[in-house]
Amino acid sequence: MTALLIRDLRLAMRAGGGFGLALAFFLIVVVLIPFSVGPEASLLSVIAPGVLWLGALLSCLLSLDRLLAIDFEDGTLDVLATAPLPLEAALSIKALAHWLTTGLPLVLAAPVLGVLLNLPGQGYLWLVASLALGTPALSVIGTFGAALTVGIKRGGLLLSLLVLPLYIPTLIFGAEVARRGAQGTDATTPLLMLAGITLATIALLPFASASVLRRGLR
Amino acid sequence: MTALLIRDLRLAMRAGGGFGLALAFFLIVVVLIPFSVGPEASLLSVIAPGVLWLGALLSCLLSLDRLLAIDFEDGTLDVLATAPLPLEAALSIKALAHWLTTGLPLVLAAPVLGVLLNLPGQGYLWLVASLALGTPALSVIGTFGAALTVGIKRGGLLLSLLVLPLYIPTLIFGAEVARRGAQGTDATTPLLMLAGITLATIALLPFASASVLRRGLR
Amino acid sequence: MELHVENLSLARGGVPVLTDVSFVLRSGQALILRGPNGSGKTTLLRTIAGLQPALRGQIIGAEDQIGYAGHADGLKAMLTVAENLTFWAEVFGQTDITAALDAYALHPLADRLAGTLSAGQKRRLGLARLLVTGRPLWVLDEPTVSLDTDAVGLFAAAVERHMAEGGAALMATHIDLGLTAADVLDITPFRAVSGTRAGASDEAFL
Amino acid sequence: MELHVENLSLARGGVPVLTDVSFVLRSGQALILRGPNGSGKTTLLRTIAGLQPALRGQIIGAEDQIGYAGHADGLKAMLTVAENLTFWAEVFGQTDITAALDAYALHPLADRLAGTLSAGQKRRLGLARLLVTGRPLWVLDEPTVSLDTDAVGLFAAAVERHMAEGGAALMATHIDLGLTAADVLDITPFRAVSGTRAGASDEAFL
Amino acid sequence: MPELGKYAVEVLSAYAASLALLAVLILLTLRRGRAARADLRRAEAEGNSDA
Amino acid sequence: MSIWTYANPVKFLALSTRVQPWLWAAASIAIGVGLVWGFFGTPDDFRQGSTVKIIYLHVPSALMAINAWFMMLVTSLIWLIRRHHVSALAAKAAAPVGVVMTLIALVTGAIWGQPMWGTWWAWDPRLTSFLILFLFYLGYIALWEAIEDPDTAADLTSILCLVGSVFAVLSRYAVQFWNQGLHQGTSVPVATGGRTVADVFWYPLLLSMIGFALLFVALVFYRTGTEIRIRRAAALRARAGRGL
Ligand code: HEM
Ligand SMILES: Nc1ncnc2c1ncn2[C@@H]1O[C@H](COP(=O)(O)OP(=O)(O)OP(=O)(O)O)[C@@H](O)[C@H]1O
Ligand SMILES: Nc1ncnc2c1ncn2[C@@H]1O[C@H](COP(=O)(O)OP(=O)(O)OP(=O)(O)O)[C@@H](O)[C@H]1O
Ligand SMILES: [Mg+2]
Ligand SMILES: [Mg+2]
Repeated sequence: MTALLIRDLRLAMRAGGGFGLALAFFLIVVVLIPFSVGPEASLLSVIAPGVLWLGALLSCLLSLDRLLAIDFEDGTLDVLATAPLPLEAALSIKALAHWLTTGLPLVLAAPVLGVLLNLPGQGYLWLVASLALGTPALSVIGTFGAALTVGIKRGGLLLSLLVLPLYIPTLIFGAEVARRGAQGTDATTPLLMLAGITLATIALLPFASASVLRRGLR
Repeated sequence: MTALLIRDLRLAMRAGGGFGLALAFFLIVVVLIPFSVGPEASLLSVIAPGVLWLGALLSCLLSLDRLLAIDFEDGTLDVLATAPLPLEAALSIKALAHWLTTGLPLVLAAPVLGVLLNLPGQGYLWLVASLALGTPALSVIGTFGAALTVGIKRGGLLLSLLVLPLYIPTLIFGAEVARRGAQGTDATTPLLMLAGITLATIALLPFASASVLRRGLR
Repeated sequence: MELHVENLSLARGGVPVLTDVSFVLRSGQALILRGPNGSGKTTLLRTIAGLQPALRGQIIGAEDQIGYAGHADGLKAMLTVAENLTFWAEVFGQTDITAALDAYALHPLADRLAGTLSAGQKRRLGLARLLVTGRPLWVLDEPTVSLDTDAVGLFAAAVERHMAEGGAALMATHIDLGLTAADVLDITPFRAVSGTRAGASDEAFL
Repeated sequence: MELHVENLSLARGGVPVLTDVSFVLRSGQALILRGPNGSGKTTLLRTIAGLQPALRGQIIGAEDQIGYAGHADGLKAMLTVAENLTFWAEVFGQTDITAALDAYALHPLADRLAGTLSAGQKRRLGLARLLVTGRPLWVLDEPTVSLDTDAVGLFAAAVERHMAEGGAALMATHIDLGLTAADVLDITPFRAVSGTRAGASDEAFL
Repeated sequence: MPELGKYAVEVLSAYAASLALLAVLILLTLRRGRAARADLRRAEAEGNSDA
Repeated sequence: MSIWTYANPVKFLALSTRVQPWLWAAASIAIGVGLVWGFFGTPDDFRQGSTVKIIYLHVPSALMAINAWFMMLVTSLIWLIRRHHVSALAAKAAAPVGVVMTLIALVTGAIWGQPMWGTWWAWDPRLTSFLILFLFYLGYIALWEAIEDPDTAADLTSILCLVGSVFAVLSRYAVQFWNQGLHQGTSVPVATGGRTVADVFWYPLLLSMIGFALLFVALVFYRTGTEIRIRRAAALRARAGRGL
């Protein structure tokens, strides 16, 4: 169990700095926003919470691509499937490793990037809370998508297509929390919904992922 | 020459419908925008031109990933490098194939997605013009980035990181054209700049890509 | 440890490949599968390893007994040789990798990244992985591809030691493995004859 | 057609691998490189094919003469066998693929997707690719991996026909290729001795 | 033709678009179906000639 | 005789060839009469003018778009539990029909929105849910296309359909929470009766809905037959020349 986690983390660090890259992508999306919608501070501060959430989601998404693909290509998944570790556990661990290398850095970086987009002062706490609660769901759902597309060459874009609609509820509640937080209105209901989604996906989705992966390996 | 183009197009069609997927991603990014910034029509119509450009750029970016990576992994690039076709030409063709399978569909789909974001009526023509002029530059620059990261496992995110700064000028002028068009102000200057960037990259960048790729294959 | 394969029929991509394969493999035995290209050796090995379903027939005694090494090696280019082995050892609940390093003379390479190994060195590492699984039944698909004569010798020695310790091995190969005592099973007679309704997975549609 | 390799020194990943390799290869000749795993055969072949630079020394007569087949085959899983061959034929300015299909008995597989072939069938297709390049000098890295005896025979016949037509072939291998008339070059004597300043690419820093 | 008033364009284009979409769906369905039938017939013929 | 008899492809083909002429005929008549009646035979609405006529396309297609997904969910479950090939193929066959229905609902709705709400599109929950449904359809079809082995494809798409359905329902609630909308509530009397459309509009609408449903069934029968034939041809070829 921990062996797999440690290996995944180590690979993320070595393979071209996987740790920093989701973060860098997040940074760049946020930086590109003013270039595309124009530099007005008032406009930016209105869209800031939403854009930060969307940026986090997209960077998560981009890094899903190779979550299982490399392990599939080099035969690691075949061996894992014959190992004593249940596949459900292996996939949960991989999702956890994905979260630690992408979700967590995003959560930590979001307040800094909030400054770039003039996020209102009261919004920071809510933004961080919503990201911290929501990104684990993104990793788990993403693992399901990765398991679906394992073995499909050029699966990257297909993966995005499959995963994005599944991300919608998380995004809606997460962005809603951040937005309400920034406006100073009450955000507990969406926060609870978000927590519910995250818990439910963590508890249930690995089973779907494992069953999908077993069939995909054939 | 045409053999390579035809093969790439054929592969794009077969490999899980590569044609439609960049498009689907574009659609999804655009759809996610309201979920993240909220459903107000007036706000959406202000950010519409910028967001459409950003969405097109990101879908281009996502599909770059495997522009050269698969050919590298299965040894095709090694053989191509020893073939009579100059590598510059081969890379230009690959960029063209990439544009035909991603850029062009994006240009055609953009007006439809404009409707979803309440793009003002006068903006459609300019949006399409700016995308038609700008996306070829995105493909060519992307090919350069793909050549830089060839052979790097998990290069996907690194590729995005390298390419995004290079995309900034194209994005700035492209989004400016679309924004001015939507507001009804004069957009010829940025349009000319955009055309200049595209022509220059098409003319010059393949040489850089080829020389980078030759070293990357070592 | 005994592996019983009974009347196994296999398909690949909906095409019947082998019919009614039966054999028994016991502790201390090595069985070499032979057959021309495309005859279904890989398919058979993957099925026994539990990676794909059989059309018909039974495999008894394979559960949690198998160390599988296919055409791909399951190595990470960005981890060192020792790290790769340690990882697999831990996944299979083992701790010690020195025996594996010894068996394939990998000590000098232990701190090299696996991605910088030559084809044969990689293969040696892939085979060393079997020693850290602690599994009694090795299922190997063309294990000696790319190996030089010395390395083939190391492999043969490792297999013989494994058999002496009560293990068993099932291998597909086209070339000589240097094993002295091994049974050979030619799978050509089991090839699904075209025209029989031998068992396409799409039988429902025939 | 003549290939002259003179005093070639090579490094891989900054580590010197071979020093002062020299040989001449002429039309109608086949040269087999031998050497233990990790001795630098792949590195030498890639350098001659122009895929990586030499540290020192010269390669004369290789330009635009080489058909290269490395460890990977350059095949697309999503194209059929015939489409794969046609593509490479067109890239190398040829038109006809039937000779290549004939040489490796690929006709029955012509309409199969390359991704659904077995390991040996794939390799046959990879070798058939050489016939549509029209190049006189074949540079082959372990060409007969995964091939069964019949297929090795097809390969040997193809090489001999190629030599009879004035071509030449340079191959690295650990096993018998079934070629009757081939010279062997053992590269072990050329291995860079560690501790010599034989030619690290970072010489400037020494 | 009923009097559609100022919304004639909308109503007509809605009907046109919908019927066109349905027509495309049905045509593609029929085309694929015909191709499949023909191919199956061919496959069956091949089988008989072999056996 | 149980319904599972028809899980046999041959039996299914026999049944579907027998009933199809009737289905097609009934569907054409119902749609034809419904649309002609609606288009020529009903008055304009006092508020919406002649745009009410769009309802005869919009509502039936919206209805079928949802029902098609529901049918796919059921057949996917049947495949996963009982592994009847016909069931998986029926799901595959229904998806493109579902997309087109969704597209028709979206297009007619958009065209309707311009005069009524002054905009082609608004992020109303009902419309948004439909867009999401459209995305699910696209993903489902793309996954079928991307996987070569037909049984694996059936397995994976079935599971996607299950998981997707859960998330689609979740999205529906999320979207409702996110934005309260402009769109009218439902008027199709499911259990209780009570409808909001006047009788003049209701009967042609009902006819058109029945027509769309029949058309859907006819198309799914036909397309499932096509898929069966493709598989049968592949199986025959596989059995005959294995090509080695
Ligand atoms: C693109 C946008 C639209 C979509 C996706 C959409 C979707 C739907 C759906 C799913 C239904 C089925 C309701 C049900 O049976 O429960 C429906 C019904 C209906 N829609 Fe839309 N709609 C759209 C735009 C519009 C517009 C612009 C109007 C007119 C102003 C409209 C008027 C109606 C009416 C009158 C019904 C019947 C409601 C009823 O049963 O009473 N829709 N629509
Ligand atoms: N996805 C697929 N679809 C159809 N046929 C396939 C597929 N994969 C493999 N086959 C066929 O199944 C047969 C068995 O393949 P398998 O890989 O088991 O052969 P093998 O005995 O391992 O051959 P080799 O010695 O070449 O490795 C081959 O004829 C192959 O062409
Ligand atoms: N990127 C690298 N960094 C450092 N050393 C490397 C790198 N790649 C290869 N080497 C080393 O260079 C040497 C030559 O490798 P090469 O692949 O040429 O050997 P080979 O003769 O083809 O061996 P094999 O028979 O196993 O294929 C090996 O010792 C290998 O470990
Ligand atoms: Mg094999
Ligand atoms: Mg080598």
